[in-house]
Amino acid sequence: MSGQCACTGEPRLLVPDVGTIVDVRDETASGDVKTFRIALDDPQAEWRHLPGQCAMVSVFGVGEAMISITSSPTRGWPLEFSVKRVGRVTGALHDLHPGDKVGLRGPYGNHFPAEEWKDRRLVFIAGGIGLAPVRCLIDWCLAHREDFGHIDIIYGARSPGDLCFKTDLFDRWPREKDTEVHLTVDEGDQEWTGPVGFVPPFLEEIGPSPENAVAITCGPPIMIKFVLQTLARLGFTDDQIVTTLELKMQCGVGKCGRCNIGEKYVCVDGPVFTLSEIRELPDEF
Amino acid sequence: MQPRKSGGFENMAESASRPEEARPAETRPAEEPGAGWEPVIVGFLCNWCSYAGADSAGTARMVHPPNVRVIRVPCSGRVNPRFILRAFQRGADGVLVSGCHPGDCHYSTGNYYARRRLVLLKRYLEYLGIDPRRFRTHWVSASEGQKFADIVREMTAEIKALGPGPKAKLGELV
Amino acid sequence: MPRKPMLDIERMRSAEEALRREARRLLADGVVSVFLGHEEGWDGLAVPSFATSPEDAEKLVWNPLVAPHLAKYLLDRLAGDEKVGIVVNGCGSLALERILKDRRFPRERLYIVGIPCTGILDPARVADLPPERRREVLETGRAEAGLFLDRCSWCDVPNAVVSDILVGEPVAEEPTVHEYPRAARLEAMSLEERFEHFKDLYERCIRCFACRNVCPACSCRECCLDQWEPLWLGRATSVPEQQMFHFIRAFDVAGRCIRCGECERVCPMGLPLMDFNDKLLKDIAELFGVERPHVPTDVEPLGRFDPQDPDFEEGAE
Amino acid sequence: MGEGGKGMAPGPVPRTTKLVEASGLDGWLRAVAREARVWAPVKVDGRPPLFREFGAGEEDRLDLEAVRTVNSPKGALLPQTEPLMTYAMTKDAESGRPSLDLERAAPGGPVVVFGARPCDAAAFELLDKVFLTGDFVDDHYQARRAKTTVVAVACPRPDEACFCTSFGLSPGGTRGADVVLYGRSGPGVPVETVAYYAVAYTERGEAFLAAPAARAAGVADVPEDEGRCLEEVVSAFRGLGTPLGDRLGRIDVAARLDGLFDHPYWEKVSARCLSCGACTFICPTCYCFGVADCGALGKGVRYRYWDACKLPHFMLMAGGHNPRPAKSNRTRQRFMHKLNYYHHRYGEYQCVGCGRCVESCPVGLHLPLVAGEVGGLEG
Repeated sequence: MSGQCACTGEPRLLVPDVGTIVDVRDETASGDVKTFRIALDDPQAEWRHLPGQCAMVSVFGVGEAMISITSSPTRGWPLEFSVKRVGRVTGALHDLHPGDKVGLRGPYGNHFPAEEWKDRRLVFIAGGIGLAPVRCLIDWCLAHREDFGHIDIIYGARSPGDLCFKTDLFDRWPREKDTEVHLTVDEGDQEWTGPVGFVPPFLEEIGPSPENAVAITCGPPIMIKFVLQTLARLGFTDDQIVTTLELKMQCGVGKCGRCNIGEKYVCVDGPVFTLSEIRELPDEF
Repeated sequence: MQPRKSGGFENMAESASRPEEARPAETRPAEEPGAGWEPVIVGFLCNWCSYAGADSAGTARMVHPPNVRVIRVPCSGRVNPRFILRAFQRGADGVLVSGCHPGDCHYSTGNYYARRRLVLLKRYLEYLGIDPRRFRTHWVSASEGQKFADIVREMTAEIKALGPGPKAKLGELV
Repeated sequence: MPRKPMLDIERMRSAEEALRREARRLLADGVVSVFLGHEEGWDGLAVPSFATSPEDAEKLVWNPLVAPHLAKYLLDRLAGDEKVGIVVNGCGSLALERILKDRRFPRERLYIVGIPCTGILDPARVADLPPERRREVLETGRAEAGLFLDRCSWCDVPNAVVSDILVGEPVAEEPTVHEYPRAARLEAMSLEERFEHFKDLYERCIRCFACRNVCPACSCRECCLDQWEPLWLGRATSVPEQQMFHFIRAFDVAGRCIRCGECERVCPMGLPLMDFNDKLLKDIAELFGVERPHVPTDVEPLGRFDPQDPDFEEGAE
Repeated sequence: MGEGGKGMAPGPVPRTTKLVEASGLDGWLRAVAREARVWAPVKVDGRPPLFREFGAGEEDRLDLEAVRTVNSPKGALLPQTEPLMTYAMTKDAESGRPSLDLERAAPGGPVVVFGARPCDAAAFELLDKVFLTGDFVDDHYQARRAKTTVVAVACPRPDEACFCTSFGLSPGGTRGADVVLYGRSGPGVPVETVAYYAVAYTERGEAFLAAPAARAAGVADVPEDEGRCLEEVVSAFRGLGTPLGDRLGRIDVAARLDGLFDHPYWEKVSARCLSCGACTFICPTCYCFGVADCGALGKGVRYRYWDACKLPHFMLMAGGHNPRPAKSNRTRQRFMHKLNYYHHRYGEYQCVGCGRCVESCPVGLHLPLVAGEVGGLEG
């Protein structure tokens, strides 16, 4: 865990370790989402993370951004971060190339409580870049496949080109035992033969059974809003639904007072919350 | 033409202008700069007249000191006064703004607005405690290469006499 | 010599009565959906008030402490087309004109009640008085010059320059020769002394933005001081960054500042902020022959030019 | 929850008690300032004092007459701008591969906060709960805190903005202080002109009073016969009430606020707010900060800086989403944090009743007003 060892006298909680971009992969045709594999220059500084945790990625001279780790803990280092170009730091990150230096500190946040889901059916529902934090969990669960029941992966994006992690979606995940991958796009194109439409109605159509199931969902707020309604109609109770919340973060360690919803800080008390926990939070996120 | 990569002090040139009446000299900062110290002067040159004037000074092989780092601006009216303070804060020892003669502006009125703003700025910089002789504005037309060279020579000499700019006494940005 | 500020408690009481009546009518008849005025706040301070019902109108006050200007709050009500009532005295109307001339709020959505003004006290100085002296000043109006707001000392705008209705008799306006003693005092110092004077100010500033948020001339939709791209102002409170903050704050309103001094009054650290603006007002008056630089005009001094403007080089033509 | 106010529980046991002439304080501080960074209420002629660095030279003078300084001593532990690290991008000569060396900012030397009022000293403990407890310890703060000696000066005459007693503190409180100076003439005197009893409550306080600088400034043992008089003076200070605190009574609105998140009150009370950072930056217990880089051409500094929930861009996210776009959201956040959220996390209120927001808010929108009005609202 970086930020805790007091080997040298200088304080380090908010100071990243130096890392190098090992390789950059375009996830979408438009190039607005890229996956960066980042290794730490000092192997001793490497730390272990759990599915759902994030890290602060630094572009020196520009700033830091809290980004969920998309590679499974079972794959270790270098870690993978899928980044959509939305702002200053993510924009600067997109302009970097393999070999460039970045900063990394973490892991931060709680994690998906997969250890509590033994033998339960898992329903992953994601939209666009929302698949990034969920992918880490999916790969972790697939690495411990026998612990879980049937797995449904329901994922949608604006267009076929915008589907992230295409190799996982089309080649790896469908081959896994008792795992179904359901894909939809808002708008198809000539080659697209699959379903077309938004994720919430698509989810309703698939109608996964809430029987001994856990639904993990992550995506743009507008999608989450309707997915939660659909899940309720399908019979999922609030504590069967888990999602991640996203707010502006500056320290990532619960000190800077920025990412609070009520008295909870998303960076240390989240980002993973069950729907029943979210219902108790004031509506301010 | 490949757009010039502006920013950073390595690829800029500088220029100079005549002082108004004498002002109380700015006392020298504590440490005396080395003998070979060369002042950095940031020059905002309007693309249509002064930048062309500077070019014509170059093509006519006129010799003048290389201390001015040129930032090409569409018009002297484009220069926001905060650019000038920013340059001083980041190490400029002198700043020059040069544009077309009033009446000759490519955009007809840009330099008139600039003149009001920069005349006001010159007094205001002095009020804030920055020696006004470090900031000069001139009107140099495309054909006045000689005038540009003279301005650069004069300003470089004067700034060298004045010593390092206000950054020393302002301190670091963080 | 500018008019000496004085308090006319009788005039203020009748103005308060008329203001409440007017506000009650406007709200009852639905002419406006909110009326911006002042109400009694903590410890007798007059604080901005937003009456939305005739009953609220009863709380409106007009007393020697109504120092806060109200025009800037209009920027919180840009959305929608509800009409807004607002009360202004002379300098309050300058603040309102500033917002209107900068086209930041439509004139047709306003119902302006103007109240002629002979002087307003500085609430902080009144609060420092011993209680019985404070009561005497507020009830009898006998207040020495030092208790008044700085702006009252040079005020040449006792009557609102823009209004839909004027409450009470206008005050006689006397032509005033404008001096800028603050700027003159600093100009007399040496370059180094001035630098140290402002450096001390920069080191005490805590960058709380109260001065910008209260200023009627600082009304950009996206303030450059908040931007990250480009980063005009670093978030560090070092001397150069504070210098840049106060430079942008003063120079960007040069020619539009109404010299109300609210920036100085609200500054929690008591910084002499008008030292910056007074110099620019003085130079604009001298250099460009602008008699009353603090009065908003359709095109501001730095938004226009004159071929005969002073120049850097002799014989520039 | 701390001691203080009328008939309070006995305070911590003093370890040593000294006597120091009031006239010797400036000299004492100048001596200390030669080997530590001293923060104190520095005299500003004609205006209330500021809590600033007290230099070793002759120009700074202590001002203990004013009830409070304009800004709080928070800057001693949480500087408004604090470099965290420097970075420098360099190209390796032969391989041409970029390398980056990163240097963490070295922790500073010893710090002495002199002349804080008991409310300010207690505020340090509220900051400690945020930075020194929980899943992470902020070792930047910790390094400084470990070398900080807090010397409080008991309040001789609380004014009508003081309400520390509303939070269980007192003008003679010892919470968060290594040493407390009690005016020998007891409360009621605007400023102590005779001498101060200097009572050390911690080891660090004891060491501070025993240091050479202290002895040189005339810090001496208390004569035997003054023992009883010392107890009387200390308990007189600790029993002192506060005008505003007595008016407000004990503030305990956390439970009530639980149900008031969506109450229209926030809309009404925040309408006059200027949405500036004055109340948060002068407040001794507000600690929110941002982190930013400053650099060009591959070299630069990463630093943290004070930020304020009241400022509109505080929670603006990339892509333009802002969970608190309106003044009412931000005003609610400020008072909910101090009177509810902090209470949920740490079991006490994030306010010490120092009165600075009462004095400095340009439109009179401050905690006593809100705490009082919230009491009367239905959930």
